[in-house]
Amino acid sequence: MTMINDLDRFERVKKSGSIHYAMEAKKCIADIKDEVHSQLSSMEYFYDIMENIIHEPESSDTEEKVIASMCIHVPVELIYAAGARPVRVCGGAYATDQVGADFLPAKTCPMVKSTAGALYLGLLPGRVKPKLVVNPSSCDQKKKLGEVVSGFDDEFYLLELPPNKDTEESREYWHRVVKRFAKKLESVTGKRITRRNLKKAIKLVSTAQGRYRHFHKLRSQAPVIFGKDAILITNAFFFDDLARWTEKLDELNREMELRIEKKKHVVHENAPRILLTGSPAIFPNLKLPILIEKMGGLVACEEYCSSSRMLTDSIAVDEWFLYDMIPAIADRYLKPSTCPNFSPNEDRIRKILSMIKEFNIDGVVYQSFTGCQLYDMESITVGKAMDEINMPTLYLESDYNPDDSGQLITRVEAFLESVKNK
Amino acid sequence: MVRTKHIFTLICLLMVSNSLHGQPIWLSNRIPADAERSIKPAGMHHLASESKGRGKVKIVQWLMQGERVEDAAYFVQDSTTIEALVFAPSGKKVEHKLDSLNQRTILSFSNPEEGFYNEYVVIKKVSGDTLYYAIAKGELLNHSCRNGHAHVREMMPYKVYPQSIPFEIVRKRMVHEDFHYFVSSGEEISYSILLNGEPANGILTKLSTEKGWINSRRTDDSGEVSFQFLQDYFTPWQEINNREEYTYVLFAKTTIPEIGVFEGLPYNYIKYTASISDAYRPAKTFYQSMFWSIIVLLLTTIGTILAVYYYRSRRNRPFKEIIFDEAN
Amino acid sequence: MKRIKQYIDQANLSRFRTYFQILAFVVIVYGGYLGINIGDKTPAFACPYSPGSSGTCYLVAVQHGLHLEWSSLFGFRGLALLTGLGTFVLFFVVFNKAWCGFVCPFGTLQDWITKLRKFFGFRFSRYDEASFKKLKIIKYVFLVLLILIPLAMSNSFFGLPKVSDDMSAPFCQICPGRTIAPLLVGDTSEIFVDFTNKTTMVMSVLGLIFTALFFVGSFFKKRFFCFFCPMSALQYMFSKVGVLRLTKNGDNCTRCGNCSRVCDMGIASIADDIVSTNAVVDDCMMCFKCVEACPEPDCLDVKVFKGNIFSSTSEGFFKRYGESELADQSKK
Amino acid sequence: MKYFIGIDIGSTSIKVVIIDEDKKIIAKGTAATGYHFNENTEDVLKSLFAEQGITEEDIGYIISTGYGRKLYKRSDENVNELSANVAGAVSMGNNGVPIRTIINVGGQDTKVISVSEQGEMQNFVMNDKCAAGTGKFLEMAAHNLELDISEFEALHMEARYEPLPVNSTCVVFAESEIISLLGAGHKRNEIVSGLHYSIAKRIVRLAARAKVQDGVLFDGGAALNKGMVEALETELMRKVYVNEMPQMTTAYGAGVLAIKRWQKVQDA
Repeated sequence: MTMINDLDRFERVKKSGSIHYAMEAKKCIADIKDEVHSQLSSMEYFYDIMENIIHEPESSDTEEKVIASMCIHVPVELIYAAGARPVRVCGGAYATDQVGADFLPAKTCPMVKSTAGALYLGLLPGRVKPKLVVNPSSCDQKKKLGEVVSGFDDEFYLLELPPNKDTEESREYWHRVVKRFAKKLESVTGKRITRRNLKKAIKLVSTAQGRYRHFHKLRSQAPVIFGKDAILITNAFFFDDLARWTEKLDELNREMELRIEKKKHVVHENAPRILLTGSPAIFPNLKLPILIEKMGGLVACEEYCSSSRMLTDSIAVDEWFLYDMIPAIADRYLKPSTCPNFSPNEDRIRKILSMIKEFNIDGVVYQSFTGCQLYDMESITVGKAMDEINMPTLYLESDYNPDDSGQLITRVEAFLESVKNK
Repeated sequence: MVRTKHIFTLICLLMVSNSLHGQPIWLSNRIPADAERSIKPAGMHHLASESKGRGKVKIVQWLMQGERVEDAAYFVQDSTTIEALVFAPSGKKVEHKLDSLNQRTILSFSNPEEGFYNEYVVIKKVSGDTLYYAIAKGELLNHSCRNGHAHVREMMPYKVYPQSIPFEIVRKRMVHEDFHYFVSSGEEISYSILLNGEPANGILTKLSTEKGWINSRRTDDSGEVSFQFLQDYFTPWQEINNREEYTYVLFAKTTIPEIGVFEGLPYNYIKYTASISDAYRPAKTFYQSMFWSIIVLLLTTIGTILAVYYYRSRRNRPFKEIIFDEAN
Repeated sequence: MKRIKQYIDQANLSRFRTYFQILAFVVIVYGGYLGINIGDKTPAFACPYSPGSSGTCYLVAVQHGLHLEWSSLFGFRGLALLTGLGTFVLFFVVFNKAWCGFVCPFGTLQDWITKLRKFFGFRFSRYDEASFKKLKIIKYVFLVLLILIPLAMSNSFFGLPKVSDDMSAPFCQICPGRTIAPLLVGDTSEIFVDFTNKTTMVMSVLGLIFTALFFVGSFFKKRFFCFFCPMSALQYMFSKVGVLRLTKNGDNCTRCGNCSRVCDMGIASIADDIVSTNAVVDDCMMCFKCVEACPEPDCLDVKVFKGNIFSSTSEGFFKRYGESELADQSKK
Repeated sequence: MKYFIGIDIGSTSIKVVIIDEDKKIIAKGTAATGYHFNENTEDVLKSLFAEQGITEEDIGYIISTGYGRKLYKRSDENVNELSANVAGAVSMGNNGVPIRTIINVGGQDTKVISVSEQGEMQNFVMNDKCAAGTGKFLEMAAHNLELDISEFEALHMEARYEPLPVNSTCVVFAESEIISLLGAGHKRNEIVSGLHYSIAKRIVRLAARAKVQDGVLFDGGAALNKGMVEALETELMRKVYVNEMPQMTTAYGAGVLAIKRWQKVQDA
């Protein structure tokens, strides 16, 4: 059943939606490359794949199976092992946000609306047609989204995340969920997960993580890249071919190493180093990091599930057999995760504190989308933790519409000033 | 049963009276029941010793007489002269004492060194035209693991003193023997008889054990004789104590024509009677069975494998529910 | 210096440990034939029942040493016991519990049995948390019995009759070491059921059961016997003052659980405990697989006095667990 | 004699302050923001110039602040209203008590700023995207009660001890609630004091997120209304100061900053 009454309205909305989406993407890349720009040559690759994010790639082999995932808790290793390609379809565009708003309650989180709109219009990165949309039950609105949009032609699969990740029961429960998911993947893709291809998949993802961790270390050594570029890179990880992404990141690492030696920094020393955390910045909604860096701050690092949270914890497998690899994969997505849907979530606070120490952060900007209760609630505990180390924290609430930068500018400018004279 | 025992002792007394000097003498490590409390078996080889405070431990050995070990009589001190000789493992003579402890002749000396102490008691008596030359010998091993086991290999071989003891029995060492070795029944023990340091063939030897088992054999032409320690008794299962030690003695006697004078009396022949006493234990392996151990091993292995298989197959069964006790 | 440290941090410690274990196995089990003698206070299972052994496991000295009346125990004879303990502690303190992880021949044997299982592709078992806590106590029960029985053999406790001498070296009689060590040098003399009397019968059957359990157990659970070994309980009393230390820096830990997954002993506290710095618990055998598997830089460190000789690094981690063939091409 | 102009282009009204070199207020004026706020600002400036007889050359430096600060062409520099507010409040001073917290209830937003001893902005909290607890709320209430905001003060004093609980989560719903209260026969003064207390509660809850320390200054348009001040004091349980022209503080701050920038330009 289509939500919107007649079919041609759907076609019209789809066409205008994709145009708006493409324009938004172009505008975001243009904003990133405006006068405050890191001029890293190896970033060009990331700029153009992100710019035509929803264009049909020329060499798309048709029979390739794609599994759409809506959160970091989807084990991508299993998807690669089952011979499919994972694409993360969290929405970041205002265009699809408006489409999603048609059939979702007003107070829904903009990312959920945007994802729903993208799924409805089929505007997924690379215009892929997913065989299965895997939806972990992390935030509540995303969990219920599965039912609301189940009317579309994509098949939805719920991955039940335990609410508490410390107890052994929840770990065992999650292991069973992941094993059932592996079986589901095998039936969807028709290819059996064997020891060899799972090991190859783990190593593939782990190599990418290795490169990113090196990138993360370089960023902590010297301000040689802007935060907005770093977030762009991890957003590219959503849908790009992993081997190519790893190679390109490797080139970027080498270029950054050169810059560190030549001390070619993108900002002067006393630019305030900001930690971004809270609701994730998903391309093309990078307005906050862009704004902060236009105002003279530097996003030194970000604790987002669209960036470091996705790529930092890697798998160590003791015995390369399925009976040890699958629990290892399951553990990797549960135990170290700092997603606020788990309670208690001291890990996130410890992660933020260790990032503050590693990147010697001057100020923390905590962004939560309007309607996102998880990050709103967590802002209390994080706020308390920040007070203890009297770290200036700016709490912002914004959503995807690009024209609320008036309030943002005031708040960010005042915050940067208060950080400077601390 | 009781009556025959009496007759038996009568005969024994008769024998004792006329050929006192014919009875062989030997040194015993068994502590008589009425010995004072301070004499106790000490050390790894349970040598009867009297401890007078720290460090001053003195070995005490009793001189016995008679061929039947189980009811041999204690040697009663009489006019005949008795000499004793004790050599330390290093070959040095050790100061010793021969005296009597409530009418029994005892030989005592202290044994600080590690290794075999050779103790000899010699009785010489001329009667008729023969010199009766009785030699009782004992090799007492003194060892404590605390002194380590580095020196064991070179202290192992036996030592002989032909210049002072003309006729001697020596227990040949087993190949893998070390200081932890106990003669145990079922083993083939071989001895060699030395006359003036040379192995003597054709000597009649007699082995007599505490359990009454007596066997005699002649030495072969290389002067060696070996006995299979027969498990000559089978104690009922409840009484088995594989730590119990029983004494056994090996006697040898020979007569050689030699003319000489001893204590003013001339003699034409010398009749040597030599003895060596030691302890043996029931063999450890008597009551050990590898057959049963294989059964136990197999049972446990198969049992555990089945248990693991069953435990692992429960994974296929659905999730184990939490059970609540209905008793109110 | 820095490059050496970097090389060590990224080295494949498990391979080094396997070779070291082989070397230690030969030295301890066959050292006796080569004239090596490492004394009778060894903190590892150098089992004296096997003629080839180059030393004696300290538990033997403990059980024989304690076979004393109270008078001499607290007299001069007891002094020998203390000096023995002193030598053991001095030996032990140097490598701390790495004696179990690197040197003990029976630990090595169990690791080889694990490799055999991996060859056949059988799944390993792990204790869940509840049974882990319960079974953990068994090694302390063994240690207490191992100390009390010899004492009870030479003194009567509360007027009870003395324990019979057949129970001498009680733990040795039931220890799988007694039966396996001579087997390793081809001497099957220790494999028997001793019918001499009830005590020896029970003890020898128990010994055989433990031997069978040792083999079957370590086939299904990694380092099965080390979890019940009284030597590790005895060592743990002195592990706090060990020279070799394994420290954890809780701030860098993201609780990803890698360390407790690769831990052969199945210790969970290494991953969940982010407060205490000394990461060595009583079951730990300091094989340092956890340090290899930790992706966080400087989170787990192996320290000697103050300097750390081997610490977890992300480069090392990715070299061991991460790199795939793909990475080698891009490295050209 | 050089003059310095601070212009605060707020969401509802424009405030202009002219001060001389030693920060003495020469002239001040307000006007509605409206759509042509550029022209409105020019008119106010012209009227003040004419009144004081100031010519173009006498003007040293102009700083604009507030929402429209970037859009006003003639200003030499623009500063965000938080730092302007702090500068104004600190230099105005309030009879010797050091200011450690500023609560500014403007037209469209409510700001709570905590100030360090050295008089610099330490931390601040702003209400999120909702007009509840701002000047707009009072404006709308006045419209419904057919009253003028200036009368609120007297009405509040009449019923200062029995405020009606008015829920102020949302400006629009509050309107229907006021009408229903009027229908139920409640008197206007109870409703007005109820409004004041509900806004005060909201502001105190917001302020709790930034450390509130003694030395609280209440400024912005709503501070003119004494009833509002009293309500805030009782809810906050702290002494609340109001300087003589609370609405002009931010504009005055902009002027003070203009002097500082001008001096820096002169020295360079």
